[in-house]
Amino acid sequence: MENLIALLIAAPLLGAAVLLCGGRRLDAVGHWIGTVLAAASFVVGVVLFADMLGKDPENRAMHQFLFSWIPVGGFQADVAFQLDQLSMTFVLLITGVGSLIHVYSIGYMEHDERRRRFFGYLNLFLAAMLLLVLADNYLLLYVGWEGVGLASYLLIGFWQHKPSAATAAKKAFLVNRVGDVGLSIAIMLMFTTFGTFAFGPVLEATGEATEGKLTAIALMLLLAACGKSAQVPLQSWLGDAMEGPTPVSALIHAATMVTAGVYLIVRSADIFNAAPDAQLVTTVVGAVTLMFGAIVGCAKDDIKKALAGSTMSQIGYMVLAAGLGPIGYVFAIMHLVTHGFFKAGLFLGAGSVMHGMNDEVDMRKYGGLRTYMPITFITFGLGYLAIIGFPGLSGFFSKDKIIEAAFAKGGTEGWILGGVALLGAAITAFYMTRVMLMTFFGEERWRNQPTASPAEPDVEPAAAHHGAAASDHAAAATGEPHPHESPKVMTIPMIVLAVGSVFAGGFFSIGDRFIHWLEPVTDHAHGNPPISAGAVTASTVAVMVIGVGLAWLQYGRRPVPVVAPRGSLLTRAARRDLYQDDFNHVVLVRGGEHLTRSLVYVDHTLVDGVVNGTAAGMGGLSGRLRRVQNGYARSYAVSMFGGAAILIAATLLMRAV
Amino acid sequence: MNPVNYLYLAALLFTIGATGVLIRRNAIVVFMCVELMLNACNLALVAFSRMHGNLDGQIIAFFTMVVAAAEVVVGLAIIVSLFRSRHSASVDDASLMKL
Amino acid sequence: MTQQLAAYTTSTGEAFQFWVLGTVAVIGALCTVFMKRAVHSALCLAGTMIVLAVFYLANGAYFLGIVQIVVYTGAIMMLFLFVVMLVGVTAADSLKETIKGQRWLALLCGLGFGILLVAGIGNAALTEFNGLGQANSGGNVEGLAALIFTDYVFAFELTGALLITAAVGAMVLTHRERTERAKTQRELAEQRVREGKHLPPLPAPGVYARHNAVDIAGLLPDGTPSELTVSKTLRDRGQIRDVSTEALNDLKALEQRAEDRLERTNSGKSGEASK
Amino acid sequence: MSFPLLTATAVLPALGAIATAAVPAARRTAAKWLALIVSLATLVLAAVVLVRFDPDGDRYQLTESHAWIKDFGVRYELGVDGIAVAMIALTALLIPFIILAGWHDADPLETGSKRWRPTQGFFALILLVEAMVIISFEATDVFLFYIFFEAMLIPMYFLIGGFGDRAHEHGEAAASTQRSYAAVKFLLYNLVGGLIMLAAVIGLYVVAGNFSLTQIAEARANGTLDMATSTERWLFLGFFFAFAVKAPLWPLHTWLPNAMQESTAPVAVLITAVVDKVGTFAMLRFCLQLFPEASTWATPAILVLALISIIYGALLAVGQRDIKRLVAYASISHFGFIVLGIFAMTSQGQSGATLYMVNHGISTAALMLVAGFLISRRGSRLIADYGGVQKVAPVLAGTFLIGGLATLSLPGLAPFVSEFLVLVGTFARYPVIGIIATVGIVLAALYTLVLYQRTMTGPVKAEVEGMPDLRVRELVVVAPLIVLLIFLGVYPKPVTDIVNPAVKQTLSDVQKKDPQPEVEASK
Repeated sequence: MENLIALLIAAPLLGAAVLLCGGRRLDAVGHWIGTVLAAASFVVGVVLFADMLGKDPENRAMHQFLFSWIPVGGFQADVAFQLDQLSMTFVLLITGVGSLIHVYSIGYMEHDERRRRFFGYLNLFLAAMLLLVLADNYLLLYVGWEGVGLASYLLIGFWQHKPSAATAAKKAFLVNRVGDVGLSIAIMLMFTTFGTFAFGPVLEATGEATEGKLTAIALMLLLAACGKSAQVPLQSWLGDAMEGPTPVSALIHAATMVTAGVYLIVRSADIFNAAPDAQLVTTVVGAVTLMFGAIVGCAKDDIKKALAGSTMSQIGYMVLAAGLGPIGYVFAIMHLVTHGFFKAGLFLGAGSVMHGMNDEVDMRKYGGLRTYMPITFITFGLGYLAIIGFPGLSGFFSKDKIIEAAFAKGGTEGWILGGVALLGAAITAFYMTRVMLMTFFGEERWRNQPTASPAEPDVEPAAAHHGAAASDHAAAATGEPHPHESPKVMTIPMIVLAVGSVFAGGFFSIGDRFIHWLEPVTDHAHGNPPISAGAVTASTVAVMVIGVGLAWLQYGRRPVPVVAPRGSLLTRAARRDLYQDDFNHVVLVRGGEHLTRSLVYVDHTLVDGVVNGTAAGMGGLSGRLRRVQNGYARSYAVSMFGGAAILIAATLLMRAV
Repeated sequence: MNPVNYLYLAALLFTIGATGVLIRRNAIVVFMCVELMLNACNLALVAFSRMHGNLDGQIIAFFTMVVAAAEVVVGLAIIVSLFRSRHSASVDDASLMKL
Repeated sequence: MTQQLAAYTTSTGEAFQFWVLGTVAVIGALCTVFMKRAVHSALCLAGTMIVLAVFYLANGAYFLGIVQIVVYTGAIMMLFLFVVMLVGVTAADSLKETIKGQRWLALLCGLGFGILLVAGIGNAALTEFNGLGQANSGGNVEGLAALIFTDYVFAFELTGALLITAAVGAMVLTHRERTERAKTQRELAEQRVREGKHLPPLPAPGVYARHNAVDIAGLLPDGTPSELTVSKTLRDRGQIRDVSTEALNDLKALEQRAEDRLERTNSGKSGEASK
Repeated sequence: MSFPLLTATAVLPALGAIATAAVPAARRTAAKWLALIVSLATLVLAAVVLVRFDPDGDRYQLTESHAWIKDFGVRYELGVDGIAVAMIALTALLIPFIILAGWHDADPLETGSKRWRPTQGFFALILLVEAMVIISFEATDVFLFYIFFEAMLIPMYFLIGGFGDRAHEHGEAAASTQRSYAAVKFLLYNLVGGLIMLAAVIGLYVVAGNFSLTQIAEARANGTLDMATSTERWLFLGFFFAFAVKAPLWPLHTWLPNAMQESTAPVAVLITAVVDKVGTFAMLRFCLQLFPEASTWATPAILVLALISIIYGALLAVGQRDIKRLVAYASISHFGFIVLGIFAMTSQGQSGATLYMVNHGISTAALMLVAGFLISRRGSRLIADYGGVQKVAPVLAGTFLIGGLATLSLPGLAPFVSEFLVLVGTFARYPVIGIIATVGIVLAALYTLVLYQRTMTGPVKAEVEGMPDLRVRELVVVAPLIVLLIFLGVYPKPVTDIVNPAVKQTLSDVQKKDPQPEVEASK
C-alpha cells in the first residue's frame, strides 16, 4: 500500500509534463488528460484512505522511502513520504476539490486558446501541493512549498499579456519568497539544533532543545506560514492574486494552497507546544488577520476581492486556532476542510456569475441575478449560509468550535481572542450578506450599464474567449450583459461543493469523528471555556444575526448606488487594504528603487570609478610625459646632455662624500 | 703657466660645442659643433699625453681623428640624402619620431 | 726644448702663445655656434682647428699637429664646405628657437656641464707633469708607430675596416639607384595632360634685360613675381630674389621721366582720372 | 606507463583548435562541425575520466608527473580529485552547447564574402579556452597552474574584443569601441591579479623550494615545512587576490558586467560559467591546501566580502536595464554564494560550493543562451525594448522562465540544492551571516521575475511582433541543459558522491570539523 503514495504525486506530475511539453497537438485533449490524471490521483487517495480506515488508529501512518536526495556529511535529505491522518485529510481535500475544479475549468476556460497549458499548470500545482503535504521532512516540504508558489505564480499570471496580472503574479511570488526565507531559516535552525530536519526525529527531539531555539524555529515557521497563508504582515499579495482565472482563485487561493501555512503549524505542533511565546504570537497574527480580512472584505466592490478578504479572515481563524495549541489544532484543520468546500463553492459561484456577466467583477453592476442563474444562486447561497455559520451548516460547527477554543485559552488572552473571533463572526455575516444582496438581490443595475468594456485594456480577456455563444460577443460589443446560467460542466462541481458545504461540518462533528480521526497525530485536549459552550454557541448565532441584519439595513432596504460613494474613513481605508499596500509601496518599492538606483550609481562612479580613475590618472600622466617626447632630436639631446651632467655631478658628489 | 690650462680650454671648447649642438638647427652646423667637441677632446688627450709622459693619449687622439673622419663621411652623406628627400637641412624637420 | 717640456711650468713664450691663441680658439668656437650662415661657421671652425693644431705642436704632438692641419682642416672641413655649397651657401639660418624652452635648457645644461668639468679638473690632483721628453726621444712619429703597430694594432685594423665601411656607406647613402624605368618624354607629357597643369613649358626667369639671372622670378602682368619661373632647386632653398618692387619702382621712374619729357602735368592726369 | 588520460583531455581540444584554425577560409561550415566534433570527443574523454575516477580512492588520481624545468623544480604534474573531476565534466559538457549556440555568431556580415572574417578563429579560440581551463583544473603543480591560469586571458581577450552582438543601437563603430574597452578591462583586471599571484608563486618557491602542490601540502601537514605566520598570510593574500578577481568578488567585480555585456552570449557563458570557475576552484584547491592557517585567519573578512557580493550583486541586478548586465550581476551574487560556501569551512558549505559551481554553470548557460537567442532576434540588449514575447514565442519564453527559475534557485531545480547546502553550511558555523545571506534569495526572485515580467509578459510590443520561436538548433542547445537542471535538482547524488570525499580531505587540510548539532553536543 505504501508504494501507492508516490503515485499520488506522480499522476498529476506526469500530466503537467505531458501537457507542458506536448505542444499544440495535445490542444484538443489536453484538458481531459489533466482532469483524468487529477481524478486518478483522487482515486488513489480514496484507496489509501480506505486502507487507512482499516487500520488501528495509532498505526495508520504510512511511509515510503524513494531515494537519498542530498547526502552531504551530517546533512541527509531524503525523498521520502509520510502519509498519516493529517496528510490524508489534505490529500483528499486537494485531490477532491482539485478534480472538481479541473472539471469546472473545462467549461470556464473553454474558449481560451491556452487551455492545455492552464491544465498543465493546474496539474503541476496538484503535484506540488501533494508533495507539500506528503513530504516526510521539512526540506522536501520546502520543495512542495515553493512548487505551489511557482504554480500559483504561473496561474495568477496566466493572462500574462495583462500587465496587472503579471505584476500580481510577481508580487505573490516575492511576498511568498519572504515567507520562504523563514522556512529555510527554520530548516537551518533545525539542522544545527537537531542534526536533522525529518518530521519524526525533529518532533521527537523537541524536549531536548532549549526553549529559545524552539521559539526561534517556531517563529520562523510562522513567518513562512504568514507568507503562504496571506497572514498579516505578508497578506498583501492575496487580493492582487485575484487577477488569475477564477478556478485558480477557488483552488489555490481559497481551498488549498493558502491553507498550507496552517498545515505547517499543525504539522510542527510539538515545536509550537514547546514554545508558548511563539504560540501567543501565532494567535495574535491569526486574530489580527481575521479582523483585517473581514474589514477589507466589507469594503471591496470587486466580488473576488471581497471573497479574498473573506479567505484571509477565515484563515486567520485557522491560524488563531492553531496557535491555541492542542485545544485548537483539530478545529483549525476542520475549519480548513469545511472552508475548502464552501469557499471553493463561493469562488466557483463568483466565476459563474462573472461568466454570465461578461467578466464584470464589480458587484455594484450586478443585482437581481437570482432569477437568471438559479443554480448558481442556490449553490452560492448554501456556501454563504455555511460561511456565516448558519446553524447546522459546515461553517457553523467549525467556526463555533474555534471561538469556543479561543475563549478556552483562558485568562485575559482568552477573553480578548474570543471576543475578536466573535466580532469577526459578526463582520463575516455582514460582508457575506452584502455580497449576497448586491449580487443576487435588489434591482438589476446591469441594465443599460456597459460592463467592463472590451476596449478597456485590463479587462479579463476571457470575455472574448468564453462568452459561450455568439450572442454574448454581440452583447459584449453593445455593452449590456445578458446574464445566463453556466453550462453543466461548471454547475455540477458547484453543486457537489455546495453539498459538501452543507453537510461536511455536521458529518465531522457528530460523535467527534474528526477529533478522533486526527487525535493520534495532533493531540487533542478538550478546552474548558470560562463560559459554557452553549453560551458561546448562542452568542455566535446572535452576532451572526446582527451582522446579517445590519447588512440588510445597509444594502437590502436601500438601493445600492452604481458608483461607489466616498464612504467613511474606515471604508476608504479598507478599500485600499488598510493602506498596507501603500506602505509597502512607499517603504519597500520606492525605497528599494532608490537603493538600487543609487547602488548602480555607486557601482559605476565609485567602485568602477576607482579603477577607471586609476586608469585615467595613468593615461593623463603618460600624456604629460609623452609631451616631453616631442620627436625633436635636439630636445632628446638636451636630456642626454642634462643626464650626463647629472651623472657627473653625482659622481663628483659621491667622491666628495 | 700650468699646462692644466689646456684642459680648461678643452672643457670650455667642449661645452661650447655641446651647446651648439643643442641650439643650432642646421644639420651641418650641428655637425661642425660635434667636430668641435671631438677636437676639444683631442686637445685634452694631447695634454694628458704630456702629463703622463707617454704617447698613449696621442694614439687615442689619433684614433679619434680617424673615427671622426669616418663619421663625417657618413654623417655628411646622411645630410645630403636627407636634404634630397626633404629639401631642408634642418634637424627639426626630421622629426618622424614625433607621435 | 725637450727639457722645457718636462718642466712643471711652461715657458713664458708658450704662456703668451696659449693666452693669445686660446682666446682666438674660443672666439672661433663661439662664432661657429652663433654665425647665421653655415659657411661662416665652417670658416670659424677651421680657424679654431688651426689654433688647436698649433697647440698640439706645442704639446709635443708633432704628428697630430700636422695631421690636424692636413686631414682635418684640409680635408674634412673642405668636405663640409662642399656639402654647404650643395645645400646652399647663401641660405641663412634663422636663429630663432622653435622648441619651447630648448635654448634655455641648452644654455643651462651647457653652463652646468662646463662648471662641473672645470670643477672636476680643478679637483683632480694634476700637479705632476712628466713631459714627453722621454717618449719623444726616438722621434714622435716613430714612437706613435711603434705603439700603433704593437699595442694598438687590433684597434688600428678595426679603424681601417671602419674607414672602408664608412666610405662604402657614404656611397650607398648618396647613390640613388633607379628602381623604376625613367619616364619617357611622351609619358611625362601625358602625365601633365592628365594632371591638367603646366601644359606649356615653364616660363623663363628674369625680368627685362636688367635682371636676367636664374634666381630672379619673372613678373606676372600685374607685377607680382611668379615662383614657377625659378628652378625647383633654388625654390626649395629659398634662394629667390624678388625684384617685383624694384621693377615697379623702375616703371614708375620711367613713367615719371616720360611725363617730364612730354611736359604733362599731374593735374591733367588727375583730371583724366576723374573722368 | 598508462595512457595519459588527463593530458589527452586537455590536448585534444588544443589540437582541435589548431585544426579548426587551419580550415581554409571558404569552408566555414566545416570548421564549425570540426569544432563541434572535437568538443564532443573531449566530452567523451571527460566522461572516461569521470568513470575511471574512484571517489573513494586516493586523493589525486590518474596522476601524471614529468620533470619540466629542472632548475626551478617545475614539474608537469597532473592529477584530479573529486572537485576537479566535477569541474572538468562541467567544462567539457558546456563547450559543445556554447559552440552550437554560437553557430552563427561569427559568420561574415555580408553573405557570400570570402574574406576571412574570423569564423574559424572564433571556434578555435573557444576550444583553446577549453583546453586551458581543463589543464588548469588538472594541474597539481602551482607553476603549471599559474601558466594556464594566465594564458587563458589571451584567447578570452580576443573572444571578448573580437566578437560582439551583431546588432547594436549605436552602430558598429561604437560597439567596437565598447567591446575593446570591455576586453581591455577584462585583461587588465586579470593581469593585475595574475601579477600579484606571480609574486606569491615566486614567494612560495622561495619558501618551499618546489612548486608541487602535493609535496607542499604534505610538508605543511606533517610540519616539515614551517612558514612564518606573516609570510603565509602574504602568500595567501597574493593567491587569493588573483582568484578573487577571476571569481569575481566584490569590489573586484566591475570587469564582469562589461565583459559579459559586450561579448556574444556564448562567450559570456564561457566567461561566467567556465573561466570564472577556475577562480573559485583554485580558492578551494590552492588557498586552503597551501595556506590552511592563513585561510582560517582571513575567513571573517572573506565571508563579509562574499556577503556583500551576494547582496550587492543582487541589488545591482535589480537596477539594470540591460539583460546581459543583469545576468552578470546575478552571477556576481552567485559567486558570492560560492565563496561563502568555500570559506564557511563546513562539509555542507564546500560540497554546496562545488555543486554550486556546476549548477551555476548550467543554469547561467541556460538563461544566458536563451537571452542570447532573444537578443539576436530583436537586436537589442535593453529590457525596455521587449514586452509580450511570451505571446509570440512561447517556447522561448518558457525556457527563459526555467532558466530564470534556476537562477532564483527554485526547489526542484539544481541550483536550489547547492544554494541550500551553502546556506546550511554557513549557518551551521556563522548563523548571522547565514541569515543575512538568505536576503539574497528574495532579491534573486526579484530581479529574475522583474526581468521575466518586463521582457516576456504584458502587451506585445510592435518590434516583437512576428518574432520567431526557438529553432531546432536552439532547442537542441537549451533542452539538454534544462533536462540536466531538473535531473540534478531531483537527484544530485551522483555529483555529491564524487565531491564529498574530496571536500572531506580539504576540510581535514584546514583542520576543521563540522559543528555538532546542539542536541547531540549537549548529550
